[in-house]
Amino acid sequence: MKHDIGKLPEILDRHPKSQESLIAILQDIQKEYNYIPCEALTETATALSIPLSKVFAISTFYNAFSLTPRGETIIRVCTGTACHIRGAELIKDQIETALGIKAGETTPDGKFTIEVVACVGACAMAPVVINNEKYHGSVKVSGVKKLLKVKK
Amino acid sequence: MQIKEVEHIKKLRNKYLASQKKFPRKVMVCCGTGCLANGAGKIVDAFTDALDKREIKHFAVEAIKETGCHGFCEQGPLVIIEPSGTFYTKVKTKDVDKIIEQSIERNEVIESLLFAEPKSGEKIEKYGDVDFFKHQHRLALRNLGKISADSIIEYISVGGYKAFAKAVTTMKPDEIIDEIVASGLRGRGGGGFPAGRKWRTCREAAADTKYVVCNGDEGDPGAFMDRSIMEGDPHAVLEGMMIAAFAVGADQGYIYVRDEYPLATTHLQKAIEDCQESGLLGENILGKDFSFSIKIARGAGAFVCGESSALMRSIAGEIGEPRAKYVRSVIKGLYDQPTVLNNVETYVNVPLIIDKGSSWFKGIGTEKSSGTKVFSLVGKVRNTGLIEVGMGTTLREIIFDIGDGIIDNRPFKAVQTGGPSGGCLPAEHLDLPVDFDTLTEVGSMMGSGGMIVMDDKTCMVDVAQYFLGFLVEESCGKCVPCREGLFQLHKLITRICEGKGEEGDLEKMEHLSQTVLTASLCGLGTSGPNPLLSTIKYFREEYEAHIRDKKCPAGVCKSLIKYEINDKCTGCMACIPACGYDAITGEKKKIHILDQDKCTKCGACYAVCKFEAIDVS
Amino acid sequence: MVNITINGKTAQAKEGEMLLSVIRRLKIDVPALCHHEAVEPLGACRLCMVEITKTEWDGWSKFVTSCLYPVEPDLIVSTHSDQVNEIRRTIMDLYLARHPNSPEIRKLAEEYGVLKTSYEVQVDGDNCILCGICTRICDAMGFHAISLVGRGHGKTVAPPLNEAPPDCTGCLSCALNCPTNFIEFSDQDDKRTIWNKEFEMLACVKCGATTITREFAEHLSKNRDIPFEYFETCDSCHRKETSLTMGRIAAWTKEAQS
Amino acid sequence: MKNRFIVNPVLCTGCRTCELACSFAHSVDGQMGRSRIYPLDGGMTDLWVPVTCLQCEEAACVKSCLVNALRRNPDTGAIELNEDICVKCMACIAACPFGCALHDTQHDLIIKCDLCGGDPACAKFCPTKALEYKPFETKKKKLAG
Repeated sequence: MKHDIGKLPEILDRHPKSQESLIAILQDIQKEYNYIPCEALTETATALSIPLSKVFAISTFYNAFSLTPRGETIIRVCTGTACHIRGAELIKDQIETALGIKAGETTPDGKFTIEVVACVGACAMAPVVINNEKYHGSVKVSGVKKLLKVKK
Repeated sequence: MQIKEVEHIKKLRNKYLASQKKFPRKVMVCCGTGCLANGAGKIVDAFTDALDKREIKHFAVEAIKETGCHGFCEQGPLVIIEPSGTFYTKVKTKDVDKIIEQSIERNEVIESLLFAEPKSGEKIEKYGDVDFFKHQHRLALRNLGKISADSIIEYISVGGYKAFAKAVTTMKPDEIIDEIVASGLRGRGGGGFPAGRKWRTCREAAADTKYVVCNGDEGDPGAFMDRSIMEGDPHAVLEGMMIAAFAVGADQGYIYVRDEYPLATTHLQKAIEDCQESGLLGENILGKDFSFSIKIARGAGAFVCGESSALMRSIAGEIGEPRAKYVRSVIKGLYDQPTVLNNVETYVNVPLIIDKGSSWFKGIGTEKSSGTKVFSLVGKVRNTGLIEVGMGTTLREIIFDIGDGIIDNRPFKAVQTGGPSGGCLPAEHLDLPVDFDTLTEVGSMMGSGGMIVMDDKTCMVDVAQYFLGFLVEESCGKCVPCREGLFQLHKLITRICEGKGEEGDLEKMEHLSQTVLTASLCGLGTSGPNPLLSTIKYFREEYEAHIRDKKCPAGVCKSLIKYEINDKCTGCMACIPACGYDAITGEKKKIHILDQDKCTKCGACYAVCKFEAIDVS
Repeated sequence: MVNITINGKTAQAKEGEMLLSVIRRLKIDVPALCHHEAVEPLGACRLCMVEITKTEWDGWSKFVTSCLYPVEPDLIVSTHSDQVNEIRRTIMDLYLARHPNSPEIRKLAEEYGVLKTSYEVQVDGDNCILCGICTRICDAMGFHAISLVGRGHGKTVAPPLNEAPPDCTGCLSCALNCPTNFIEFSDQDDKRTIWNKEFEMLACVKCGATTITREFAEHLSKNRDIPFEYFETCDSCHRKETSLTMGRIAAWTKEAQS
Repeated sequence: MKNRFIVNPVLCTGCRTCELACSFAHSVDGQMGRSRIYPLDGGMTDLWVPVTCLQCEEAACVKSCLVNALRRNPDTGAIELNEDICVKCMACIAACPFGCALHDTQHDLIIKCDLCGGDPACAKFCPTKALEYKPFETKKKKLAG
């Protein structure tokens, strides 16, 4: 399947053509498409004159990058220490049950992806769940369903 | 607004302070990530909207300050009326009109919005009188909550860039380094290496290009001080870096910011642009032969990139794998050039030291660890948040005076410091004065300052398993002891949590840990077994209960516990929908029945039950 | 040159050269699974760890990977101290848990007395020990066709996007230098397959024997300024040609002299 | 004046002593290695040519080695192969137009003549002086002398 990567030249133009820009470019691509289409990897490698193997290695090394399409809504469950101590596991479990998928997966209708993040630095409000960009603190079991309904 | 000489800074400051005199009262709305999550953005909008609707005496948009994080995130959104320091917590949009009418127009205190000390229930009016703030000594967090986070002029108005101006125009680079060395400032990122010594080595290294790098990749789960500082006082970070650059002779700086901190990136970016515009960054700064610029490099979600050599490779757009540091990065760092790398908290201390002198700084804290340290006090403690205390403050003071003790008056069990590289300390160490060396001596670490408080409902085996799991996920996979060793340690401890532990497992784990500690390539591996070793050391009997008796005393490890409904059940039916596995059945006002075969021990029923009708055993 | 002491004997070394090179020069057997002289040392397998100290360190010693530790004057090195052997033993134990079917790993583990792993065996494990020799050689040769992909325990060696690598020329250096012979390839008649990519082998125009792949030869010819026809004849036919040419010259000379 | 190989096929009897000497000189783990020199049929009756590396000035083998395992020894002028660096890609074997880079299949090594570090065994043992290793006197030198 061919992916539309029409915005790529624009993204590439925003950055100097050096290896130093690679991670920032990949982040911008992911922001635009919600994931990194493989055509974009190839094009980026060519544009920056970096071997494709290196670009592939980098895009798989860093957690932030996804090479497969993700859901419209990305539910990030923080599992930092503070959140863990305050029951993040249970919240994760509840979200998984509610959406019928496991962390790291996307619902078949492409609506939701659950991701587990190591710490989002909002430890005082543990446990924390992020619905797209919106932070929800002190999440309780009873609040999970409501939280999932929130659209961005 | 161009700053070409020191006088310009002074002039700007005076002009701005004069312009602010119009407003006898100001509203400080905390807009740290925590308060924003609790709706601080809407509070700011509500204040602005109110101004749109009608004219308010002595009040204008300029008097509403979107400040950085106060650290008391749990009570957010926080609103403070200055100069009285009236402290309102958990403010809602509907409270805004009331605040304007009563507190701003009439200078009255709204009792209902005040913070009540959890223990005594006493309402406290002023910010500085709250227990949480009273015991703190805020240096690194000096401007958080005091100024608009992303405004250069506000930073200048509280004395910002004064130290930089002093350094560049009146001091020689070597004098600056002498001052930092004399201050005893140690790296706040974890290792505690003396910052001044690092700077000196870098200055003395022969090279045309040198770099100053700020580590803002706060990867330790449970720590968020760097985030708050970068978001709330970005100019202080820049000022520290600028002084360092001048001292070591660098002309390019980088700030490596975690991917998870978008607001920090935005604010830092704005701060850099403002500095470039005003001439504080760029060529011939303050008319001197000194040029410096700063770029932001964003991380992409890799804990290991907090390690210096991995971080530098990541900045260069490569895989963040550490390399062996038999040649130190201060000699051969970013792009193989001499590089000074310090973390956010370290840099923000620098302007203070230059401004007030090393002996002032040395007077704070302990002999070998001078100054203060910011901790993120989180977990099962009543007041959670970001705090800053002088080095040498005891754990007890931090947890019980500032933190106000344990939630629900449960017993204190342990405190975890130093993140995945640190350890868990039991109650017997509560009177330990916290500094770099004491923590290391008892098997933990300062780390970046995460302090996670645990009560008797926290299982220490589970905590160790959690950290090992985290490290297995985050290991870069380059060297065998870390990649395979931590993996096997995690397997072993998981078996213990599942009730499949065997006699001798503890010894096997201790033995394997030794190899991981000695033979791993970078800090992730050489400190990785610390949470495991410290919990075995201090909570061995809890491990033995898991292995021998197949019991989890804290009631956490799923395979070893059982949920049961007791006769306190009122038949409220709250737990039935909470259980995602249809394990609970029952009718209204009749004691519900839990089907053990269907129960996954997720604990949802326990969490929703308001009548203590669910037992864990 | 500086003097260092290795296992009680004085040795000479160039300052800054890696300790492992000196140890190997002295024919002391120190294992290393991620080391290849063609590429920069990586320090990944940790087997070449040795214990070092100096007289002035006052009894204090440390463990370093000799493959990337630059020699300093007056270093006192112990390549097989008890603790070093214990580290190697544990590492081999870990290797054996992950790669129980690799003959090379089994043999080395046996040398350190590990016949059976103490840890949980990874049943579906393969024989790739993630030493990165293949990828580093591929980089050093300038192809960058394959790389280490992912991170942590789930890291693998793979071509980009897990498809036939566009930059691979089928030189086989990755496979031939793999310490556990993990990388599969096949040479059949005039076809070579590696990384799911098929290559045409250049056949000798005279005898039909195959030498290297056409892509590799074209790469060398283009980037290294070597006439392509050099690659079209095999080495044995080249030698025959040489002898015939020299024979003709000799005959002429003889004729001219007589 | 540096020594050079001087080959005189007319004197070669094809006795293969050079081959034997070379094999012995390049033993691997105490076993005989593969010879770097081969007396081959010169195409005419009773004419043998000992074929070995000419240490070309602009050598295709050196150019073809992408990991720089082949380097010229400044003392002897020989292009020597560093076996530790060699990745066995066979490029040198394919590139040499004289067929003088060889594959020792028994020990799986790439081999080529290294002039025995300055005293080639083949020349030393050649009974007929078909192979000599000595200073090469140019005509120019003669005239000057």
